[in-house]
Amino acid sequence: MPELTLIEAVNKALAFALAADDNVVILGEDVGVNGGVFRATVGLQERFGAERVLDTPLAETLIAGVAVGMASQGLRPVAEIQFMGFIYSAVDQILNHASRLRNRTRGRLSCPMVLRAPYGGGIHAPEHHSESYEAMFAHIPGLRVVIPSSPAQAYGLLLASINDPDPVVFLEPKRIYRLVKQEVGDNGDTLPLDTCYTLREGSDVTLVSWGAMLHETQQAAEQVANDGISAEVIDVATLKPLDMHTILDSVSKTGRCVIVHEAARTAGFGAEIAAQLSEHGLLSLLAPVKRVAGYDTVMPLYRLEEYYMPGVDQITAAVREVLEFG
Amino acid sequence: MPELTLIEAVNKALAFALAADDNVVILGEDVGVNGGVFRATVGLQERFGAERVLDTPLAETLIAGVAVGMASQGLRPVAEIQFMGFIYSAVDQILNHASRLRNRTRGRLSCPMVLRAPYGGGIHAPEHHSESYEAMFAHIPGLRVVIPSSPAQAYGLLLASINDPDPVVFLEPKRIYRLVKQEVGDNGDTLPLDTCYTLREGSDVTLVSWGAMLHETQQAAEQVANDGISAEVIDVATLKPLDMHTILDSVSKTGRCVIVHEAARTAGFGAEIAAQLSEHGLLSLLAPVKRVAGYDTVMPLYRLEEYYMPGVDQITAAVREVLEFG
Amino acid sequence: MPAPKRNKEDKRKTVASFDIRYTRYIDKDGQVVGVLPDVAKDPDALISLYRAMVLNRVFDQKAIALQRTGNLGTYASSLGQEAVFVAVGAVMKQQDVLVPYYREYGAQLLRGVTMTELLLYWGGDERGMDYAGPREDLPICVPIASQIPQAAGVALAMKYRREPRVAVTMFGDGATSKGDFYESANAAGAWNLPLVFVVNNNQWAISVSVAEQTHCKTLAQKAIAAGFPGEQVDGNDIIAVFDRFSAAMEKARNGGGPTLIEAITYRLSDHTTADDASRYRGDEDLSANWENEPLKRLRQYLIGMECWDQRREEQLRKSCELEVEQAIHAYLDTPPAAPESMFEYLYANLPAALTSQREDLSRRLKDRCQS
Amino acid sequence: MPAPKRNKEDKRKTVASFDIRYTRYIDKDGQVVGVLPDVAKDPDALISLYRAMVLNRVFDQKAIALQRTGNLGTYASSLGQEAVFVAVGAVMKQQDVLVPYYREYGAQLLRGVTMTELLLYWGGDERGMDYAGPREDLPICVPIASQIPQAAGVALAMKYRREPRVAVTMFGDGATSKGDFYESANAAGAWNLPLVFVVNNNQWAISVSVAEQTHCKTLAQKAIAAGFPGEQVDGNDIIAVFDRFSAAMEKARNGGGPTLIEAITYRLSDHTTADDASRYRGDEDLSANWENEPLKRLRQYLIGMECWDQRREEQLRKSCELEVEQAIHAYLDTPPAAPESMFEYLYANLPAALTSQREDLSRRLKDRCQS
Ligand SMILES: Cc1ncc(C[n+]2csc(CCOP(=O)(O)OP(=O)(O)O)c2C)c(N)n1
Ligand SMILES: Cc1ncc(C[n+]2csc(CCOP(=O)(O)OP(=O)(O)O)c2C)c(N)n1
Ligand SMILES: [Mg+2]
Ligand SMILES: [Mg+2]
Repeated sequence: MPELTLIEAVNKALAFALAADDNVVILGEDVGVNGGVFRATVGLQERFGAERVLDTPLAETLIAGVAVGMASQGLRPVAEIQFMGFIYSAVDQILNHASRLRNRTRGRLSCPMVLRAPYGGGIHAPEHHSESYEAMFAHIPGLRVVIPSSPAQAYGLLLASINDPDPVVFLEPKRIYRLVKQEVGDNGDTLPLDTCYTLREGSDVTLVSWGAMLHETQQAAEQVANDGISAEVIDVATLKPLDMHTILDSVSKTGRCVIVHEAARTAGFGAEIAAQLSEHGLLSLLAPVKRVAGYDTVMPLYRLEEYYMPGVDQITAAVREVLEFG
Repeated sequence: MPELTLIEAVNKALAFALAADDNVVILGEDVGVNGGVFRATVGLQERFGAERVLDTPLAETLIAGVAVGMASQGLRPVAEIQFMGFIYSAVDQILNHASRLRNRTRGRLSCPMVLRAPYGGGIHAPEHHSESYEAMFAHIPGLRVVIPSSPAQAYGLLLASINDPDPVVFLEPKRIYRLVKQEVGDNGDTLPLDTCYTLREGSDVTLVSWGAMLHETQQAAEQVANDGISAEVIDVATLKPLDMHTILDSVSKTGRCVIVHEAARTAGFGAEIAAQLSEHGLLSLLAPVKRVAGYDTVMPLYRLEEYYMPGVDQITAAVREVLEFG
Repeated sequence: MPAPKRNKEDKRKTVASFDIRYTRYIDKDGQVVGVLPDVAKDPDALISLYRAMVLNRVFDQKAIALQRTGNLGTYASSLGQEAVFVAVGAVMKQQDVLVPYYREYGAQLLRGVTMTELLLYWGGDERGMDYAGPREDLPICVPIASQIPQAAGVALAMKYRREPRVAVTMFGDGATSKGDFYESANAAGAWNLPLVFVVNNNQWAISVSVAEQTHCKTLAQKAIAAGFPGEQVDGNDIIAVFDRFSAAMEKARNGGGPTLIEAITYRLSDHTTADDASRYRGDEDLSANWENEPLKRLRQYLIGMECWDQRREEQLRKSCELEVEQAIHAYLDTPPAAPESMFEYLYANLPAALTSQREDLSRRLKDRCQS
Repeated sequence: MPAPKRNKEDKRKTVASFDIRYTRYIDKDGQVVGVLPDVAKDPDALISLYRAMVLNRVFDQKAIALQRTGNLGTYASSLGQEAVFVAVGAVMKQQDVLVPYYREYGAQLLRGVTMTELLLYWGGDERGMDYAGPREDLPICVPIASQIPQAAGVALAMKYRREPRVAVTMFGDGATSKGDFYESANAAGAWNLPLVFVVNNNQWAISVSVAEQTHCKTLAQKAIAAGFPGEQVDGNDIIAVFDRFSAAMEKARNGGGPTLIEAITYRLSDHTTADDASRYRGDEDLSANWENEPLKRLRQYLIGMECWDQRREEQLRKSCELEVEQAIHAYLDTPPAAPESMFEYLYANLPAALTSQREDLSRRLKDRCQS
């Protein structure tokens, strides 16, 4: 099996979907000849033609709305927003339309579209290129929100998202686009949405994260292992709808939980997990649920970016704190 | 003192601000001769002229962006979005600009604007007129998010928001626009932002809510009082930045907490409060923190709306549940 | 009429020029003012258009009455704009797709949406968007202009599949101020989409007049910014709308790309039943515009053709009233959907994460029944 | 040149007509092709424009070199578009307000923004937006077209205060596809704002050509949809830009409302240092456009006027290089801001809710120092 980076896995999944189903159409800014600013769509226009891999005018409301319209007629558009910082003009179409079309029409129409966007910080990008707003989408009923954390996840989850009969916001942690390579079989196998993935088993504390921060989270798990602390690591993968069972099961075993995300702390998606732990798992909690998260500040320009990003040190400190609690 | 409804209090506060400061300008759709679709601005254009109470073209990105531009030059725009269902095209301006202008320019420019919008369900309104998306704004660093729950709160909090040197999203619970009248002195007195308000003291359980749901919450407090349960009721009022002290103090006394909101449960703002309670108040918690919230469904059209809205029965049931716990 | 004068002093090179044309065939008294197109010579066709307009108006009146008596939610009337809506509905083929805003009942009814469905929608029931008729049409859309990018997507799907179909989207004068409109128009031009834009310029966006909405002399000229033709028609003259809209549809169907048609009408009603237009507009304006209204105009033309009379008018009214009454009965007799239906259509399959919420609702419903 | 032919067959009434004009005074070889405006006859004025253009270009080259050596983040070059930027900066008065996008260094520098500030910005430091110079100018704006509604707000503030000031906003060809642009243009027309829109049509939005972006023959015609005049200028001819932009500014200052100026340029560089234009555009296109570049054109014209020569050119280059080097030193010597500054400017006063987060950061910083 070839070794792929996460972005290459995205590319392979898109190519597989285009080859497998004529209803799949890719659209977005610079997705054509240029192959996307991160090369997610590189080679696809050449292979599948400009009707199936379509450069759009520079207009995000349009991109999302066109995808809704195409999906309403049974196509399976995969739309790219170039950076999450430019996704906000698409929120109206996603919230008022994509997520509701099936419900509004009692199933007469549906909206099998995917909206892809790279997100997150840590790559010394310009202003407005580093934010994490997954919580905004995770609050919208009728959507799925999916975030891969590795090449294999990216391939399987993206194909599952494209096949899914409902709209999916698929957020790609760009910091790890090229961080690691992994063997990925390009056979069209999908990975289940609606489930969290346990990346590492452990018994003392449950670490819950998604996207790029799983790398720091796994490093932290390694580090504390040296001190004899056994950390279980859960990759949420699909934030909405959330598979809370896997998390609750883990915490009922470990009694302790640290949630790690890059997004600003307040009303970030970590809050939902913490709230559900307190609601459904209070009796098993041996310590407060800690969130290691971005500050409630504007993401700084890159010279100070590292001070914003949650680090391994913070995760290990949080692990120690919950273990020493009470 | 005159008795005012909440919407009349909004109108009085706007009139006071216009009279007190030439820098205050009101803008929005139908805010002029028509006085706003809910009459929030009734009489203001007649009194202050069309330059200070300005009808805009039908364009929400524009409304927000114009407000940012005016605020950058030292004016104090108070912009109205006609219903929250139409606020999403303004998110880009609020998130990428309003909330950041001070930070981006290291204080050279600032953005003292208010974005008002009626929100929430329960009035048999048409589609897209009943949603509650306060959590989306509460996640954005650099913003304030304020929600009044009574005529007096509306008056004092709105004036404080207009006077505030930073951008405020001011969400008005339209279900209670005309529900009750209350004496409100029209003397320009502001109420502090950054603080929660304790509406009722109690010792057995803390009920936390905001906006219209405080009415059901207070009714629930009354009802359980008949059974000898003493509920403290906290009006969050300013969701961001959140005064968690008041809530933690209360829960450290009562040991139990029920959070009530109309917005969809998942990643609603209740999650943040529950998460902080578990993080900072775990030892005082005698029972899981319960959230009584809207379902994670699309807000139904009005014939089924009542089944979506959290009711007094659910709040009292949650109170009983937390009291019977463990 | 010659083109307005150009500035001859200006020596700069002219690199592009544009004209906006206007079409009217029948004036407000039913008199012919141009060389009539074929449809104007076909009494049967005209009578069926007239019937559809009357039905639209009767439906409107009864719907407002229902709202006033508490049997319907907020309702947006078509009053005065029936010619545009009916012409669009009549010209479109079944395989075309309508992407409407919220008042084009005349168009929707001709396409097969039932009055009962429309009443259910405004009566607060999602089943009113599950049209038995045009299964691929988009439902009524409340967030202004947000349907327009979707219409571009629908048209792109048609083009992608090389189908001889056309998407039609309608919206009001106010909607032309939204970026959604413009982004979609620009894309329709860039992609040469089979898409016709119909602006119902009824002069008002709630209380905001079209002069406050834009400094443009015409709304048709907004198409110039998108690189395709725009034109004006008298929206009270159904023959003009029919004719020009037919031409635009044919052009789009044959790969000629988009057209924008600005139909000039007047909103003779309040914005919706939740509005009181007397707060912001004068009686004179309103009564002057009653002179132009489209039903009277076509009726007078038909009378002039000697194919219409008082007796036929009365029969028609009665049959329309009957039809509307039947729909109202069906609407009023429709029991509310099960509350649990709010979970049923949220996703193709309800995710496990939501089953406990659905159960919670069922439990509450049971408790209610018992108490 | 006469206006393009109109369709004479069409008998419909014409209700509105529009022309788009184009201005150029100096052709690519520095030859005069029109009746020159006054500025073209003033060597001192032209030389200072030329100096500003050279400075802009030298700054660009050095910034790119800094980026290539890891001393600057992603950087967006001005190459080939200096005439537009410099003309705008030169014509604007200090009290006017510039609402830029992200490559108009030529304009910003003339207004008083320092090269050190620009480098700090692209070097990842917010202090680069705290201009010592034009305190009321908006900073560089990355989300395309989102600055344009703000420019409308700035202009509205000026109008509200009855000040004789003008707001200027600049953006690229790609930005004209965004709803933000159009909503703002429409409002500027409706409100008759003192606002000048300058489109830098450099033919590309990253890899998307202007022909893929829109079916419009000109971008200037997009103003027609907003109800005010739009025009084209040769953006490589600084005299043309200066002249037409001056006229638009004067008009706006005198209450005449907005104008849109489409300056036709060519992006001779990659989109930014993160881009590789060779992936999507041919060498021929690029080399052909080097023929038109604005510095050479003005230089040849100056030489023709006999007020420029090789010696002066070399002196100028040297002095510009020195100036840029000094700015680079100041930039490289600027120690990073304190990490805690991310809390300092978030609100006027840091809310109590955030003090613990700031303390957390301070604690981490201390731990770092100790470890
Ligand atoms: C995006 C958005 N903003 C505001 C509203 C509130 N609103 C409903 S109808 C309307 C006016 C629409 O006017 P126009 O487009 O001319 O259509 P008309 O109702 O006159 O047919 C407004 C402002 C809305 N529905 N959507
Ligand atoms: C809203 C938004 N969408 C996408 C981007 C990513 N992006 C940055 S520059 C650019 C192209 C801009 O082209 P143009 O407006 O012509 O300006 P130019 O860079 O050519 O001067 C794009 C798509 C962005 N910054 N903002
Ligand atoms: Mg209208
Ligand atoms: Mg460009």
